[in-house]
Amino acid sequence: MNIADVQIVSILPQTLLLAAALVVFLADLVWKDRKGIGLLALAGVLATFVATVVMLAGPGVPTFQHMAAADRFALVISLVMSAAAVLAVLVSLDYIVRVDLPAGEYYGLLLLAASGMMFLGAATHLMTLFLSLEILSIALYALAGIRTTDIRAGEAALKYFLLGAFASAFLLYGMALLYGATGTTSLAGIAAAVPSVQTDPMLIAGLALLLIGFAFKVAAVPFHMWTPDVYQGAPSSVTAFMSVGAKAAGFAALVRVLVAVFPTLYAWWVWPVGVLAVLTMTWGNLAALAQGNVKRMLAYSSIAHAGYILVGVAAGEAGVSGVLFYLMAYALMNIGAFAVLIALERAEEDAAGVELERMRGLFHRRPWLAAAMTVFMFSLAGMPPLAGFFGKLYVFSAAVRSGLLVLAIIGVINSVISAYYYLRVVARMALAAPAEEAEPARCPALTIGTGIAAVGTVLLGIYPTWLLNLVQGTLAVLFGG
Amino acid sequence: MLAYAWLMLLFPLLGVLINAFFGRRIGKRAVSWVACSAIGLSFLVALGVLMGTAGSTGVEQPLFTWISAGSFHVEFSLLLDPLSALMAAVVTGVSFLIHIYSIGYMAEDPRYARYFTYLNLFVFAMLILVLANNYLMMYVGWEGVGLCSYLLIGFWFERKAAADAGKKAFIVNRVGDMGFALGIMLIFAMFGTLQFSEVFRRAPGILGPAAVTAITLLLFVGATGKSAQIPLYIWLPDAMEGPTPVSALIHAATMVTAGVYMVARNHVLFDMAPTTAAVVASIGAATAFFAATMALVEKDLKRILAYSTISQLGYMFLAVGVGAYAAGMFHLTTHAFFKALLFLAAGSVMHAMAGEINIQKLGGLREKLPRTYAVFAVGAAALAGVPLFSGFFSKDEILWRAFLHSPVLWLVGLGTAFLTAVYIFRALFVTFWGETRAEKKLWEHAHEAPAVMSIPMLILAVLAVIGGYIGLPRLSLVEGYLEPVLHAEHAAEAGATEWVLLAVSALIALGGIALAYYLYVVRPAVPANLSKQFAPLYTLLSRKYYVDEFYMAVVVEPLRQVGRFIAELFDPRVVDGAVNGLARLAGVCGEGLGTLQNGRVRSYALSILVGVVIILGYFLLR
Amino acid sequence: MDAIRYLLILSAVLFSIGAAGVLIRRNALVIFMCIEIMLNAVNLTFIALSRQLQSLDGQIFVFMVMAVAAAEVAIGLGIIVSIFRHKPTTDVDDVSLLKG
Amino acid sequence: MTATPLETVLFIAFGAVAIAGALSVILARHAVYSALGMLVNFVALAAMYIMLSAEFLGIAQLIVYAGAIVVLFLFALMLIGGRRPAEQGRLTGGLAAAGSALVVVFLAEIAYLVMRLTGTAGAKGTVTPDVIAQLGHIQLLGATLLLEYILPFELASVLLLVGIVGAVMLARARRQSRQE
Repeated sequence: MNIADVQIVSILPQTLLLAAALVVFLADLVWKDRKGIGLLALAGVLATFVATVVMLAGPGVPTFQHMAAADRFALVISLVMSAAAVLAVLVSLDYIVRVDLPAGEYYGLLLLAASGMMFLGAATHLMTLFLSLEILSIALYALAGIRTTDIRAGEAALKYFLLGAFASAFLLYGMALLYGATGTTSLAGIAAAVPSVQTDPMLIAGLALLLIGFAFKVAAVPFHMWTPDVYQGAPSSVTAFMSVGAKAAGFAALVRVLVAVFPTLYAWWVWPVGVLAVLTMTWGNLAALAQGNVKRMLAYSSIAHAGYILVGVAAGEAGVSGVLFYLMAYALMNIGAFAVLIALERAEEDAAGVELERMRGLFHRRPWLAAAMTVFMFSLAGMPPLAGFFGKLYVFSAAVRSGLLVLAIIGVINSVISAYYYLRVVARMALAAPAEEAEPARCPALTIGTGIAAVGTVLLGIYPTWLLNLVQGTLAVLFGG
Repeated sequence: MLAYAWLMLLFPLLGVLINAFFGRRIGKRAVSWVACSAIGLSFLVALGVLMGTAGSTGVEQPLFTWISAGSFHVEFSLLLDPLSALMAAVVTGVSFLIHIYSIGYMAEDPRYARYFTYLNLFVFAMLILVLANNYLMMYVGWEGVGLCSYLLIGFWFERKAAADAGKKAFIVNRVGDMGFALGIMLIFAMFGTLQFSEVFRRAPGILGPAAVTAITLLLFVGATGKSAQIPLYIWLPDAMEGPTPVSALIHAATMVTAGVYMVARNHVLFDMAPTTAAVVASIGAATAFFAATMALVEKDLKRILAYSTISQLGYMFLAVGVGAYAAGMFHLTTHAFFKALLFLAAGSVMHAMAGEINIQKLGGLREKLPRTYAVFAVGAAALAGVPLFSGFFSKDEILWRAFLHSPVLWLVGLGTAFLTAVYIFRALFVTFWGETRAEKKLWEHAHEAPAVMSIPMLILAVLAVIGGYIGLPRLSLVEGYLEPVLHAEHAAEAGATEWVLLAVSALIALGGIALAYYLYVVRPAVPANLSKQFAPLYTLLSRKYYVDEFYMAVVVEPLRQVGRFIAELFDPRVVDGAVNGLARLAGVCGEGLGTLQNGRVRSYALSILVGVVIILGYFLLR
Repeated sequence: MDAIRYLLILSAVLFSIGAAGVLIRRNALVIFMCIEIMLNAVNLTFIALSRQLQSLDGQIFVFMVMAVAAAEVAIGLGIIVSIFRHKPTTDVDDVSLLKG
Repeated sequence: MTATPLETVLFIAFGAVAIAGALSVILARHAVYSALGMLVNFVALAAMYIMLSAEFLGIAQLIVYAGAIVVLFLFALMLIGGRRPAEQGRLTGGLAAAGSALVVVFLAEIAYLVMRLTGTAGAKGTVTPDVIAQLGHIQLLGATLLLEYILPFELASVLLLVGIVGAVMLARARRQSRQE
């Protein structure tokens, strides 16, 4: 193992993001135009998106020693991340001017967080895994608190930070135990050693703590308690990005560790993951029912969606493609929903999110915006033929195929419950508008972002084949084999 | 003609797109032309297909590959066989007439274009459901009609009742869809494909008795949601909040029959599962009877028809439950004619009386609305099963097959037939006969509907009369037509018994009408006295057996409470209280509990630690 | 008891003390110190295991953890200072506007 | 891993000091004492690292943790905590009790794990203390870090960048740009 094993192309998307972040930081020093800096960031994420697509089409699996690999799994995660980042930058362009956020730091940290997420998806070594997780976490802690004029943003950042650091201590402990049990920190090495040590308590405990660490990142019950507060307190564009990005990154790591490294211990981890899935979707949905604030409702709904995805994780190898598909679908529909909230949000009063009552009459004032929101809500509720429906279909039918019928049943029941609160938003939009209501923001970038998300949500539903082909059999090449 | 079957889907889709994007610009006239001609053309294609598929066991016509990824392969293709062709023809035909009717009925509505967009979208979704060659496509259509139903029931969403009814329909339907979705997933897990032909071909080899019972039961749960059977029928009466043509189209003639169609489509599986078939037949019979009793005391004309729809759907499930799929489809067809007719006539009454729909505030309308009265009477006769009207033949076919299967089911069916005759003629007599009880101003303004509304009614009236002859017991056009698909076993020629039963049901129908005549025309005071004498029963019926209240108390409220509880659980006081309670219980810490303040971040960390300890413990002790 | 078990138990004890501190202290700074104690406990595990396994991986990991700790401290103190500007408190119980 | 009696005594002594330091972090009345307890803990650990033939990390521990991080904490304490010396109610009731109980269970779980350990099963590497002594710890670590672990090394630098930018952004007093 030496420097010659480095195929630098393997970390091309991440490097592009890092470079873009540096450009943004430098530009911020000399240039006070916040939109211009946003456009720079947009160029960066678009370049990353293109690079990812090109690499997906390319042959072979470039690796960076045994630290990271640009296998299909990693590239699909990169695709989700760069799509999420493109949308997040689009919805931010106008928003950060409106709520007065510092552009350089905002976009720079966003890009750095995105690169951390992509590294996490590509990591094939515990050390890369840990460091990229910390990059994305620390960047998100800072982004959550970026609205320093609002104490609630500070509170969100503090809660996220303290609990995140607490959870990552457990994760790190798990890594230490895995190292102790197998004598190596590379995932391939651990995977090779697992059959010979099988039920060594140190290995088992390491696996358990790793599961816990990632469960925190994806906001699984009972490690989810930070989620609603942080999502509500952070600026909406940040929430949009982190609800999608951090979740996808967490799931990427979880799937890679559980499914690729510990397949022989499937019987051990399937039930904890299954129970987490049940708790997570049920808790998230029930709590979302009671919310009067749409942003907070979406926070609980994101917990519920983590539960659905966990059903796919519990399905093991059969569920991997479903999980990836779901993550892409979720990225589109959730950022889309937040984009609509951003359009509605007024700078001062709505720092903690838009109340349900504010949705009133949107169909009359901005029919297209309301139509897009309807698409997102129906997709989140799992209506065919939208992206969310297929996501659920794939993860649940994977669970059925793996003999986890109970999980699928509970999942489907949950998605029925969820229809109730998503529908409430749609119904509210159809009511007559109160007269004194302020006009929702109009901004080309925001419109484009919402439009892309809506069209994507519909397209993934009526023609899912291309993405399905992409996510099929990603596991076969997990270690560049 | 079969090669052009895809046009059937294309026309409504074009209608949707044109009206959605340009509807507000091109004016009402153009909107109606677009919408109606889309469905009309679609109907013509459907007729061609109906003729083209006669005698064929079905052709699959692939349009494009929808999903193809690894082993998961779903074609978007049309399954054209007698069953789907008949259904498509009924759907497009009835829809076409209702589209025409809507031109008049919705003429004043400000959201005219949107209405027709939804209507076309509905037909499109319904055709996808009907023409699907695989479960996934069927499910998409299935949810699609549910969505359109939501949009159309809540069309006048300014009215809270309408918005609520839309929501209720959607959620209740989703409960049923949940069963359907799980059934589909099970099928996919066992077969690896979702294509009907493959599944049916391999079913006998793959499915054991338990598996086939599970799958069919799940599919039937889906059917109970869409087709408003016990226990999921509660959405349909409320769905009458939508515009009346919508009630006619969706909640009588087409969408609600999707469940029956789905069971018939899956008859191979249902034939393999006698337990499920028995459940289907019993639920069908029970629903038929139960809904008819509620219709007896209802005062809202449209709701009477809604209960009647539920009841008639019960008949259809009774039919498919006893294996008489062709009879079920036959009744589905005749019911589509006469129920659409009854709804349109009710709409015509509303149109004349400024929206008044309470039959106790109507009366005597036969002199003001003679045409409406006539067509309503035809529809009522068909529904009641008066001999020589269409409903007579189809209902009798079902009763006859039920009798062969189980006399108990037959008795329930017969009782329902009697109640049906009573309640529908009660509606007829109270609305159209006697002295008017309407407000004077309304009465004076009452007028017949324009031609655009009455012509569709007349056509439907004709169909409601003659529709039955296509399925005469001896002629059996429907059964023969569907034979290649459904392989209907020909019931033994029973001769005398069959004729006796025919006579019995005819007498029952006429007896019911006579009773209604006695109660509501000859001695109108009797019903009021009866309802006083049997007050508890009357209340029970008029409150619809308190089922809505039951669901509210047992399902909806607890869920909401749990949600609220979870949200509040981490309110500092509650956490503190709970934790303190635990601590006191454990006797760990006995002092200073009262003065403590709660730290939220720390209670979150506590929750993390709980998870850590449990998961780590599980892994170590396993 | 051989040395590795002793060291593993020692680090587990330190880790647990840190975790307990997170739960019982209300001062955000002290909670944060407790998290640092937890990280250090893991570091000790890594170095003990590294010695036992005769591999350098564990030590490199510790090196990385130090970098992570440094970055975390920077951000964490930044957040605490930024909240302090609105509300002169370091008590985490005083910071609970978001709930429900 | 065998240890001489002297080493054993030293291990136990440093271990005791580390535990004492950690305990004083969570029990000290004043946050400044907590910080000092943390310092004690860090120094004891540094000593143990050196005894475990990780000299470089021992030194780094002293510089990074005992030096920079503790100082940062003290600095922050002086900046914001100075006015409120005592934290009211250190051990706060039910939550603390429940938390401590859970922590004890967690510790028991790990202890159970360690007791059931049959000796780490992973293949032993070649980096024995003798090798380290021969080649020098810093050289060995440096070479590994920059050849084998170049990617994590770079990631660590990105991480520090994130930390710097984030901290500066959060801690600087923001002018309201609206008022400019």
